[in-house]
Amino acid sequence: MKLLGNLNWDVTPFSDAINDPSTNTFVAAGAASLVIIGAVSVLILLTWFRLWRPLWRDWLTSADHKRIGVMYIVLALVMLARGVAEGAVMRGHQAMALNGGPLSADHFSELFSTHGTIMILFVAMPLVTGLINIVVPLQIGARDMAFPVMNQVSLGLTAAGAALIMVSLVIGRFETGGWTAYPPYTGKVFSPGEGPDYWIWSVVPAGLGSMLSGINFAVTIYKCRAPGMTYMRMPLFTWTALCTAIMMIYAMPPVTVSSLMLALDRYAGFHFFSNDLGGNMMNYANIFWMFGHPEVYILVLPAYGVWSEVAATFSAKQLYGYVSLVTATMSIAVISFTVWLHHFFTMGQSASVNIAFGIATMIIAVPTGVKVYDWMATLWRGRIRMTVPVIYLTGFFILFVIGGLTGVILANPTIDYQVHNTLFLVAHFHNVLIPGVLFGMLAGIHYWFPKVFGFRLDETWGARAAGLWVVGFCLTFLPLYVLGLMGMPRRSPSFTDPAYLPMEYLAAFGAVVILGALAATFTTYIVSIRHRKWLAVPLGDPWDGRTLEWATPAPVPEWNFAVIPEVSSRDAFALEKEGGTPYAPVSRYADITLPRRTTMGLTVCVATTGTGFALVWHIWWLVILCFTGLLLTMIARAFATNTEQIIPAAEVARQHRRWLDAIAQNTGITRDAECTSANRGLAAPDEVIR
Amino acid sequence: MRRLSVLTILLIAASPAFSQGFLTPLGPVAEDQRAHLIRVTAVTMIAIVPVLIGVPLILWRYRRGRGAAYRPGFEFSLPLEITMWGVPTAIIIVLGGWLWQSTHKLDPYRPLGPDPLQVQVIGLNWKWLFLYPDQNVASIGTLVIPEGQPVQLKLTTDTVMQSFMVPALAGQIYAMPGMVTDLNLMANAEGEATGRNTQFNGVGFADQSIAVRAVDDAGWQAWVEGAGNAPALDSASYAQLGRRGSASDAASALDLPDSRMRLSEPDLFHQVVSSYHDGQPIAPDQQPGAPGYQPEAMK
Amino acid sequence: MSQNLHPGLNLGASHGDAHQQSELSVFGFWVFLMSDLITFGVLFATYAASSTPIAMAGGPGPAALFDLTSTGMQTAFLLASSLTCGMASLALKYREGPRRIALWLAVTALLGAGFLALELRDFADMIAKGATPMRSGWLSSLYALVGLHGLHITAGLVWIVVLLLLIWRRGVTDLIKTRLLIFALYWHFLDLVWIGIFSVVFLRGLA
Amino acid sequence: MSEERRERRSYLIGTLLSILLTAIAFATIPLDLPRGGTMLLIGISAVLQVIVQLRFFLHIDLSRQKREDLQLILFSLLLLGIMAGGTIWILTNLSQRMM
Ligand code: HEA
Ligand code: HEA
Ligand code: CUA
Ligand SMILES: [Cu+2]
Repeated sequence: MKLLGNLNWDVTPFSDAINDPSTNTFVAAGAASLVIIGAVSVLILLTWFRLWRPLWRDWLTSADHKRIGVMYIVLALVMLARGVAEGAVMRGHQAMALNGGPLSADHFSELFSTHGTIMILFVAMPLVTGLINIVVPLQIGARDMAFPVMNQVSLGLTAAGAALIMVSLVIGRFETGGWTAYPPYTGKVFSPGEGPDYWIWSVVPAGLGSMLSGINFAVTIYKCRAPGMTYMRMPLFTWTALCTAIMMIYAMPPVTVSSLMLALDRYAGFHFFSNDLGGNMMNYANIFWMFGHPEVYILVLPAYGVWSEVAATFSAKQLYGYVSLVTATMSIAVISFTVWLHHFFTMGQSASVNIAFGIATMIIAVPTGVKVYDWMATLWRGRIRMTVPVIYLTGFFILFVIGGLTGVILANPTIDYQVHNTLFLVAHFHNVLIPGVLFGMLAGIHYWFPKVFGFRLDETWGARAAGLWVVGFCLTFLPLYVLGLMGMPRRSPSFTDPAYLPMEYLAAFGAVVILGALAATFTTYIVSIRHRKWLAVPLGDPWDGRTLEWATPAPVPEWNFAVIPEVSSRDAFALEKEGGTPYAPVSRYADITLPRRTTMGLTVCVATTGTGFALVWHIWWLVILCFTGLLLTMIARAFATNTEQIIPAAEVARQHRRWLDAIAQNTGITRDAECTSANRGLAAPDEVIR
Repeated sequence: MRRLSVLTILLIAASPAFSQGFLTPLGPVAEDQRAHLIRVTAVTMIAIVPVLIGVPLILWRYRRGRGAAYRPGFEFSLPLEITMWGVPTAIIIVLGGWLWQSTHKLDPYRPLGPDPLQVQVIGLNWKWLFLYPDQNVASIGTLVIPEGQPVQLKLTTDTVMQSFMVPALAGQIYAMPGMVTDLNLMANAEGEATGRNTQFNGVGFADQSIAVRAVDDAGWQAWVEGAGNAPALDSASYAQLGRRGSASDAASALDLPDSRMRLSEPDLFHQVVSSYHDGQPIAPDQQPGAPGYQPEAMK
Repeated sequence: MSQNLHPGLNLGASHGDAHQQSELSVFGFWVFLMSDLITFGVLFATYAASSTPIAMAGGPGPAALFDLTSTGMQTAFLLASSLTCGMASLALKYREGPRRIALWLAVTALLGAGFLALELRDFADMIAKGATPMRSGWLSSLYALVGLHGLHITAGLVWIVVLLLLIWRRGVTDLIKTRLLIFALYWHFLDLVWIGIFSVVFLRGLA
Repeated sequence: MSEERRERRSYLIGTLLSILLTAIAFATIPLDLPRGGTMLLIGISAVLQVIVQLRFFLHIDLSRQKREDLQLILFSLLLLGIMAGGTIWILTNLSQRMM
């Protein structure tokens, strides 16, 4: 028996680069070195700045929903850096790919496969999950998630999947059949290597983690709302989070099942999707998209929620059409389970089947349109401040409707027969994913950042970044529509038609602009951290917010609310500020029970990564070891006692009173000074209409 | 309607660049598909253009400090609600109707006329093999069809899933091992076009294109007859085709003067399809297109 | 709110917080079961779509493999275990003291183990007839569906052991009451899935 | 005490009904009815037994306290129906057109 399974030195890109030096192998070796250098320098920096203890105490073992949310977003950022770099490399390669190109076809296919998998499951998904984690308990007046420890475990599972993808850069190769990983191509016969196994064991834990997150969010929103917070008083972001959670609960099982079926085919010789002995590869596409389609709405719904909050806050108005927005959100969530076949209109089923799913797909345009119009009506007759989130909102409006339009075009089987599997489709989904999901998340992060960290983000750099994103996006992806209509297939490592070149050059140039945008985004964070004193908003309400989360100090204490608020209307905080008694003193404080720190999530993360890695390389003893460890951890948790800590009432009172005092001593600012250092997070009433 | 014609003009102006796409169609199916694209785009504009125009206007007019009307409590208006839900619904009803009608009309399984020319298509890694059972002709990587006559393709693969598309003639359809899908198409005029596999299937994916020629009657007869003394496609040469490589790789391996072969086993297509249904497992070295393929005939 | 919020739950009068937490857990577990239901649903649909001669690929079919007597006995075991599991809930609700609860739980576990043993014997018989999961697409989906249910039962057995250990170490605390209640949901749910399996797989296969 | 007896009775009733419905379902096989009829009987008794177990074992009923659980179950069944039904529809349609 081989102790290390299929592992040996030859599986690293370094040995490739030594044995066969070329641009192709150097790019791979360079990427692997970057991962190693990155990991090592993080370790060194942590040691240098003596951050191990705080990292361990305050973050890795914390069960606080805000910190878990932040960790999700940091994970997303790390993965994003890789995803964007891969996108840029792909565009660069394709611009030179007339009859060839610098990278090998194999390498290019690894790139789009990791890029797609990473962007969907390890960038967009953690961004969404992280933001929901941070915001929802605050918006509904809860102390934490319903299941704080499970929350940690979800993060651990997602991180395990991400870790495995990162490992695949250094040890061995990733899968080459795209983020959809269709068999039989990814089956053992056609892909005998470890690639598809890496894909499987990254996707399965991430899927499980998201399913658990969904349960957590849904139960939190169902059961942990503050008194008086009826469903129809919930902020819109919470509504979208609820619908997303429900979709996570029902849409994640299919991908877990289809990936595990693929694993059974590969590892145990089953015949679910094989060519021979009655396998049925069409069922893979079918099950995968039962997850895949709802997945994209899982991503976009919370972004819709961000737009609702941003539009209302920055136009200083009530949200227009609350009931319509809620109805539309729920309809999108439910209908999205009835459309999955539009991803394989061209598989050969009868016209009636295609028609049913095509029309169901188109129907989604109606509620989506209603939402777009509702946000416009919210801005109408408001007093709009052109802050960074509103710049993103503008980009969203203009670009997303184009992406939506091309979605509706794709929903027509007649046309889809022509543009399916072409760059037209690639342009469509980047056109909804980037202006829809990522702009939404960027806007949401800018909006809620001060709540979590106590200081605002720099507006100047923020605006520069936002501008570059919009321009870069247009340059990179609009040309792909043209290429798609010209018939250029997606996933092409090279092409022979010189007519593609102009558009390819344009797109490559756009990718450069996008890299600039990414740099500007990171600069925003660095500049803001440098100027954090100047940007500090400790009083907690920098934007004249309307919902409950703004009625807390910034950063928010671990227990969120000194006393759980009583809610009597929508936009509860805005109403208080208008006529009631915001920041009212509290007469009686009570002890607060919070979950204790725990290493549960971390243990699950390590054990799962180990199991996955061992499975990829067939190191059976390690599989058994890690998996047993995983099981024992869970069983041991059942015996754990003393899982809670108590914050004494006196401590709560002390902090709360100090905050109230600071507010009493501050006069606040009007919205004109919102982006200056005068903004300490207290909103003064606006001047009367001129 | 004006917008529609503007769009058409724009598209036609760009047509040299679109020479291989369905925007310069060579047959009725692609023509209909292009028309449908333009129709759908135009109608959708009713809902989209207001956003494109309205958003900048609103942002400008109601920016803070300009002192335009301010109604912070505006949160509902019945007429507005009815418009917001009504207009998109109406558009979708119209689009849905068209979708219904055009999807039935352009069902790829529907022959485009009586007695279509039969062509069998086998997808291999990384080439397409065309069999003309009635003419006893086989052709690798080149599809020749008579102009003005309906053609019915029957597709399968002898490797992974692929997707066959000739944009200028008709849309794509998947082809899968052990299964048969249909695609009907027709060329209106003589001409040339490119087709390909669009479903990623490995390192040779980009090479898997085909030359399509629609020829007149004389050209067709000549092409068919010319195959009479070409090398024969039998199980031995077919096994060679199953190896990984492009159409030209295969042609040179088999010493072909051009893409044509003589189809000596008219039943080849069905043999390929049923090889996946004989209840026997297919070992990796017997699976055409697999990296370890070692055809028995050549061992 | 009354004590009857969830039958079987008897947390006593003075446990506001515990009650709240237990309601969260129970509801959360319901939601998890619904997610699990989708998992089974996907496998059911796969199985149904694979019940064709093509997917059987010339291998053995239902008539050659299924043994109604065994299926019937498995059904009986599972149903009986549902009843005993219910008795454990009742003991939890109305009796102080752990003995009865532990007893009923142990009986449930034995019945579950009996079910599992029969199922494994059936699998062994099938494999002996050459009907391995590698023989055909249909058999793959059969083993996946039935096997996943069997795995759930196995997990349930481990769970019972953990519960018994907990009761032995700690007595019947509030926390353990909630966990027992959740376990009961799980066990009854598995019985529901089994109804689907014997109807869709075994009876339909022989009809 | 009487409440306990009532609940115990409910478990027993549930078990008896389940046995009955299982027996009906299993009896269809040796009875050798026409295939359609057999399937119908099996289907009906399965659905009934699911309802019986939900009612008597899982204590789901129409009362107010249980409404949330019931709604959850119904919604899940809706999605299950869409997914499983859709899958069967799609795959049978495909295999009819591909052979
Ligand atoms: C969320 C999803 C997402 C995102 C953001 C992107 C971003 C990019 N993608 Fe793509 N892409 C996919 C999802 C995504 N992609 C998928 C699913 C596929 C299909 C894979 C397959 O074929 O299987 C694909 C495939 C794909 C291809 C292959 C096309 C083909 O098949 O031929 C290419 C080629 O160039 C490409 C390019 C790019 C580029 C240049 C970027 C970027 O460079 C664009 C710029 C990046 C952003 C706009 C992100 C901005 C966000 C932030 C900066 C967040 C900051 C975070 C905080 C503040 C916390 N993508
Ligand atoms: C966040 C992600 C996201 C979102 C929101 C959408 C939104 C939509 N998508 Fe997209 N889609 C993807 C991500 C997304 N998609 C991805 C990742 C893929 C490909 C994956 C792969 O293959 O790798 C894909 C693929 C895809 C296909 C498959 C194509 C193919 O493979 O051939 C189709 C086909 O119907 C489709 C349709 C739609 C439609 C109709 C919408 C609608 O929801 C859009 C609705 C919005 C609008 C219409 C605009 C606003 C509305 C108005 C202003 C008012 C009214 C408008 C009308 C009445 C028309 N999408
Ligand atoms: Cu594909 Cu049948
Ligand atoms: Cu979709």
